Amino acid sequence: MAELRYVRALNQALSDAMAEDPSVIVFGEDIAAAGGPFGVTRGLLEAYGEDRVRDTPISEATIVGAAVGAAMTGLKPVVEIMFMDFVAIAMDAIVNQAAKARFMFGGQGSVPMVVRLPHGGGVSAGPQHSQCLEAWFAHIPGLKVVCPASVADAYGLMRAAIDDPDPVIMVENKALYARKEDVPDDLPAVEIGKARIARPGRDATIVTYGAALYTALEAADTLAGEGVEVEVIDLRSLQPWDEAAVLESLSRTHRLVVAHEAVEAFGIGAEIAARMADIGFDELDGPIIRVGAPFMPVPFAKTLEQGYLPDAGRVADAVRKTLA
Amino acid sequence: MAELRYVRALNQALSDAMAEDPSVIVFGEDIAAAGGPFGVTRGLLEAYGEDRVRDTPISEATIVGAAVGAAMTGLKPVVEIMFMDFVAIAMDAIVNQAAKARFMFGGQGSVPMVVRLPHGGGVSAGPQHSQCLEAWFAHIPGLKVVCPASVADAYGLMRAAIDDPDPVIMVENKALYARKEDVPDDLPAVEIGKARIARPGRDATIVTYGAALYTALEAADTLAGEGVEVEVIDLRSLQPWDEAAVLESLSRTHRLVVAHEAVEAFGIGAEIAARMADIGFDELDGPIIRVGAPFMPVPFAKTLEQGYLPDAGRVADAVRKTLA
Amino acid sequence: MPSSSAISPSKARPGARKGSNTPEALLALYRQMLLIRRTEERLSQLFADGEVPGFIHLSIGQEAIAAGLGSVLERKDTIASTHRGHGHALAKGVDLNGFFQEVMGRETGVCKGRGGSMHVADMSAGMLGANGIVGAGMPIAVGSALAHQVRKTGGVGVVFFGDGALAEGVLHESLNLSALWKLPVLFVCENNGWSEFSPTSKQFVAPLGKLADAFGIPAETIDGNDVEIVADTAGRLVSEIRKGGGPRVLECITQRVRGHYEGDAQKYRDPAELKDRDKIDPLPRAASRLSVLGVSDAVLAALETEIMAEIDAATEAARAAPLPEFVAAQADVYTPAGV
Amino acid sequence: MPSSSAISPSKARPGARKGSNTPEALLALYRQMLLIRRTEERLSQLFADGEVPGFIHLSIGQEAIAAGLGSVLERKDTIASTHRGHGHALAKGVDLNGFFQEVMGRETGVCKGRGGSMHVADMSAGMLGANGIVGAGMPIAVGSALAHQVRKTGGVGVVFFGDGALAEGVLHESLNLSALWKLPVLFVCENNGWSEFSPTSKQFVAPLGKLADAFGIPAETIDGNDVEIVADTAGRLVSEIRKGGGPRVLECITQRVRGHYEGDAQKYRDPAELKDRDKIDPLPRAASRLSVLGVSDAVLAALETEIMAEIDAATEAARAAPLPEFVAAQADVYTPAGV
Ligand SMILES: Cc1ncc(C[n+]2csc(CCOP(=O)(O)OP(=O)(O)O)c2C)c(N)n1
Ligand SMILES: Cc1ncc(C[n+]2csc(CCOP(=O)(O)OP(=O)(O)O)c2C)c(N)n1
Ligand SMILES: [Mg+2]
Ligand SMILES: [Mg+2]
Repeated sequence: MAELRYVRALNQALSDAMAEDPSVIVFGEDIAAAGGPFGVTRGLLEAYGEDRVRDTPISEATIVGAAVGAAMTGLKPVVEIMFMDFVAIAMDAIVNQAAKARFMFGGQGSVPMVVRLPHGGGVSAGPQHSQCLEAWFAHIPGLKVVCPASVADAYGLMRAAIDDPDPVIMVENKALYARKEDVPDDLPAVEIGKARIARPGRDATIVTYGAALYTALEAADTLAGEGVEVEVIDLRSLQPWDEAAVLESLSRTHRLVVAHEAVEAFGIGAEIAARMADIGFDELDGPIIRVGAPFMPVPFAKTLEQGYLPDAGRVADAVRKTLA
Repeated sequence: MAELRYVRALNQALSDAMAEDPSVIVFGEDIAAAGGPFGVTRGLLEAYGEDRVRDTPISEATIVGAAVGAAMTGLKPVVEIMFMDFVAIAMDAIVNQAAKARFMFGGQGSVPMVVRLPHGGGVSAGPQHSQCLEAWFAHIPGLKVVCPASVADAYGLMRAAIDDPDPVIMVENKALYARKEDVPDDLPAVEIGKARIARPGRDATIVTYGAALYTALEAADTLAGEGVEVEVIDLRSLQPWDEAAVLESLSRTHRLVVAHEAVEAFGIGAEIAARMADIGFDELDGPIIRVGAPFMPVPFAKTLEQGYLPDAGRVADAVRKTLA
Repeated sequence: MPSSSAISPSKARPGARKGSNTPEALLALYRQMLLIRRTEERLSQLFADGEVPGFIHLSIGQEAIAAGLGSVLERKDTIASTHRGHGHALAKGVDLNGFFQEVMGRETGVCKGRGGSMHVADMSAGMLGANGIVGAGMPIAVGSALAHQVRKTGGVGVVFFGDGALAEGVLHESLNLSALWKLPVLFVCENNGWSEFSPTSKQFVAPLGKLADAFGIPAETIDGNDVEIVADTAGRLVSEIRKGGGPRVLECITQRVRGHYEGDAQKYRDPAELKDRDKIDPLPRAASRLSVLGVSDAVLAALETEIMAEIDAATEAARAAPLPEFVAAQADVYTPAGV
Repeated sequence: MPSSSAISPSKARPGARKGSNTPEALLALYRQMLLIRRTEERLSQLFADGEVPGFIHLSIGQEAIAAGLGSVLERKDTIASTHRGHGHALAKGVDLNGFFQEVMGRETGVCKGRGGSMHVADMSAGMLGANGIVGAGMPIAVGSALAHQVRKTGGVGVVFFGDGALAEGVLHESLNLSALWKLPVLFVCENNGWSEFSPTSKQFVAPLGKLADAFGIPAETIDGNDVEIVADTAGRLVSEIRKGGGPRVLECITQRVRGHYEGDAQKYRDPAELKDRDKIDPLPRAASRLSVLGVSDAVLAALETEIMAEIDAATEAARAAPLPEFVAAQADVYTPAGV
């Protein structure tokens, strides 16, 4: 057992994967010499050399496109797009190339690459440095999308993402980088597609992921004080997501709330809710309520961003509402 | 009354808007001299001259980015991205610039531009020329998204999109271009955000848009033969979408199916279903069932694409299932 | 565009006109071109008859580039191609039967009918795919060159792209990244003067050679209709790259004989543009060189017969091949566990 | 990067060193630079004190470029800026109070606190926005130039971008489109040698002048620390553009004095790099030129006092200004009906 930060867990996972497999390479803007804007890649250059750890020019489309080509031909690239917002420049390589290559070439080969996308707000970074766009990727067949909330999962999902033969979008919430947790010394890989019950409960289910997990847990604490025992499910993987785990919980609690930091409309929560309104319909004893960001760009001013970010109060209200 | 093709209706709308307002300009790849790959812009160059109707290089990021700059400074650009799939290259200009400019500049100005995106399959165009990615845009605050299914709406929504002060994504299903309908000589603009009851019914509601409308109507015909009267709602606008109209229909029929050509998972239908599982929960007498494309890239071979595209049989089955 | 006017196809680099090829080597190049030509002529027919779904872009008139490049590449070398990629695929060694079956949408096609003409790929042959997205092959080839470099395979990455693709920003980024990292990559521009329905001169203003020069990348512009010039120049550039010389650019001036896609009525095009087609067509040019080198007409006629037999057989095999089944195709989206 | 070594900032274009400016004109330029400098120094302090949220990028050391450009642009001209855009905004005429209130996140800010430092914009001043996306301003400026051309405003679009942005593909596309359409647009590269934590020489290999030349766009590389050179050259280029000469490129060699953002410890940087800072700093340089031109120290001292008073007032006004309210902000996403 040792205390570990989320950012260090990611770093350790990268390092362990690079040590085990010489085909793993890492590149992106300022990730080598400077160790990355958030320090996720610190020390890798020194440990694994400039052939495998490379600073790139500011050329997102070509960074990701080159990762696709490299992944098709024997390497396992892990590339960083500094803020998820910038991935808008690199969507072709991810969506039209990486996601489709295996299928459109008839299953001939795989494209084992990881695109790391730091998302999320809370630091007044403004409308172009705070977005949560994971729903875009979850909609694209051929991609996998993961979003670790805990330190252990940061390690475990990074390892799984790198090991995965198919392209994986690794979403990291910037607000979690500094998070510390006690974790076992030997962290395992975490199976992509498996959710985790972060807090068991019987009265309602909150499905969440990423930094919103902690908002949900806070809401669950509040509600416990009111005698409402909420089960909190951390999805961890968004594509594929653990439909069975959510359905199982719902069939015990009969109430569902979905919470995330991303914009609510057409967000990840829409699919969870829609699916449960189909296969879980008979289990539902109340409306499915989603809590996500309102339909506006992420604002800069602190007062605005506070109003913008979903908080525990809103999550608790949603639970109360579906229980009403 | 005259018979008009969908493609001609779009063309007429562009032409009428250009005639009325000298600030409307049109540019894109092969849209001027050649009249566009699908003929939507035919004759505009001759009518309005090369200053206002321009062929561009193959530079999608800059085509859309330039439209943003032009829209900020007095023009109303209508740009075409030849196939919606290619918009992956131009996402920054749409999402980080056009969508956010009004908000992040404190409501100082508007960005009156239209991005035309032909989507949809059915012609063996394969995985990179058939996608329906409208859910990406519906998730982005600051954008509006429309998708006309009827010839009258092709005209009316194009006019509304051009008139709109904010950026509008105009989604056109390629399979509908050749569609003919009898329409009044004087077509009106269609308010963005208003759905249309394409077929009234009392037993179940199918919410749909774009080419899937005709699949839904076919399913409704089949079901009518079984004594089931289905109401079919053509959303027309996807962002904003007509929540009130859907809720109103649901509160009469108590059963809901959502059908579209786009991939089902994390598609437009997820939001409709999720929303109704919240605000329409008390009205629901059966599960909400979605019909969309399966989770795979659009395949090339005819046998595969036939299996891929949602058809009337699947839509009818969904209705039967929620009524069961 | 400027770079195409800088060189007139039929009299380009006259000194280089006499290729360094033996009759056997030239005959092999000719054979490759003829195979591509007859294959695409057959596809044109099959398309018109409704036997090829989707839309197809033919490289008729441009075969010297694919054949020339193919002749100097090794199997481990990797290529990224375009929407007009039939020639590249065949010249890189994609099996003719698998190719026909793919383009005709059969389960036995090289991509099991999932991709079709615009997505022909064969990883085992180093053919990383035709591509429906203009310019998208550039970073993919650059990435494969990175893999060659890191894995020390001695291989080279090659990207084919059209003159229309010059306007895409990934060109700029890919030139820069490959120069910066001295990647073993060859940029091959097939400059046929057209970008769909528009002359590229109305779309892009920078000569590729000058652009490459700005990045410090050696570039050559050659007559892309002379298969010997293509093979010789490509051979030289590829060997420079293989020796660690970093990226190279090769611009091949050629012409698009057919429409942008099959079925394109080409109303935008002056038919006179192609009136001297015979003079610039790479096949008759290579044939007459062969006869200078002493290869008899009978040999060429025999070759023709042989190739037509192959194509007939491939056509028949494709017709007889099974259509793909939807349920099985769904399993190809992700790699199955344990693979 | 090559283009920065091609010219040594302190001795660039010595002939042009004696600007064509009157003492009054140079004093105005100096004033503008001083306003930017003192404003950013204040912001640095406010940021350290937690009064400025988010992250801010200062242009200290680069003021000559903003001031020089600002002096030759008219109000109708349009600029697109970068993450390091405070100077551009002020030099283009954004009100100092509205500016401070924006950066400090107030409802009365020029963008009502919705955007902050990275998104300062003022449509009425032709300032189309700082931008958080490297390179994104290029097509926006190109589009505004298109509007100038179509609407025959006689205006010019200007884009500021850093040397790091040279690697983005939109540069290539924007150069091409503006050359093709002869758009009235000026590309201003502020080459400070750094791209975040990396020297741009390790990221981009092509000299901008050579790139521009490939597109047939006249380009100049100048000492960006000499405000007279900047103003004179920019004035000449802008008037050529205004007369219909098409696009121009202006590369200004300068240096980034502060870290990439405030709070950046700059472990990656050799402090010696800035040891000659005084010699290249545009402010002392302009000041000594002013004294040669006969402007007394007293005048400069008075200017300093005046500017500090403005900045103090703006700071206090911003502190006193109301914070934005969430509910009202939601109404700014879309244009209200009837507007
Ligand atoms: C990103 C993208 N934009 C546009 C298109 C549509 N398109 C297909 S081919 C083509 C022209 C390409 O011209 P060129 O690169 O010269 O190749 P050629 O067809 O002449 O072989 C265009 C615009 C596309 N497939 N991808
Ligand atoms: C598309 C995009 N990629 C990366 C970044 C992160 N980033 C912000 S500034 C910067 C460096 C820019 O360098 P340069 O253009 O030279 O401007 P400078 O900071 O020197 O003024 C980077 C990489 C970004 N904001 N946008
Ligand atoms: Mg071409
Ligand atoms: Mg810089």
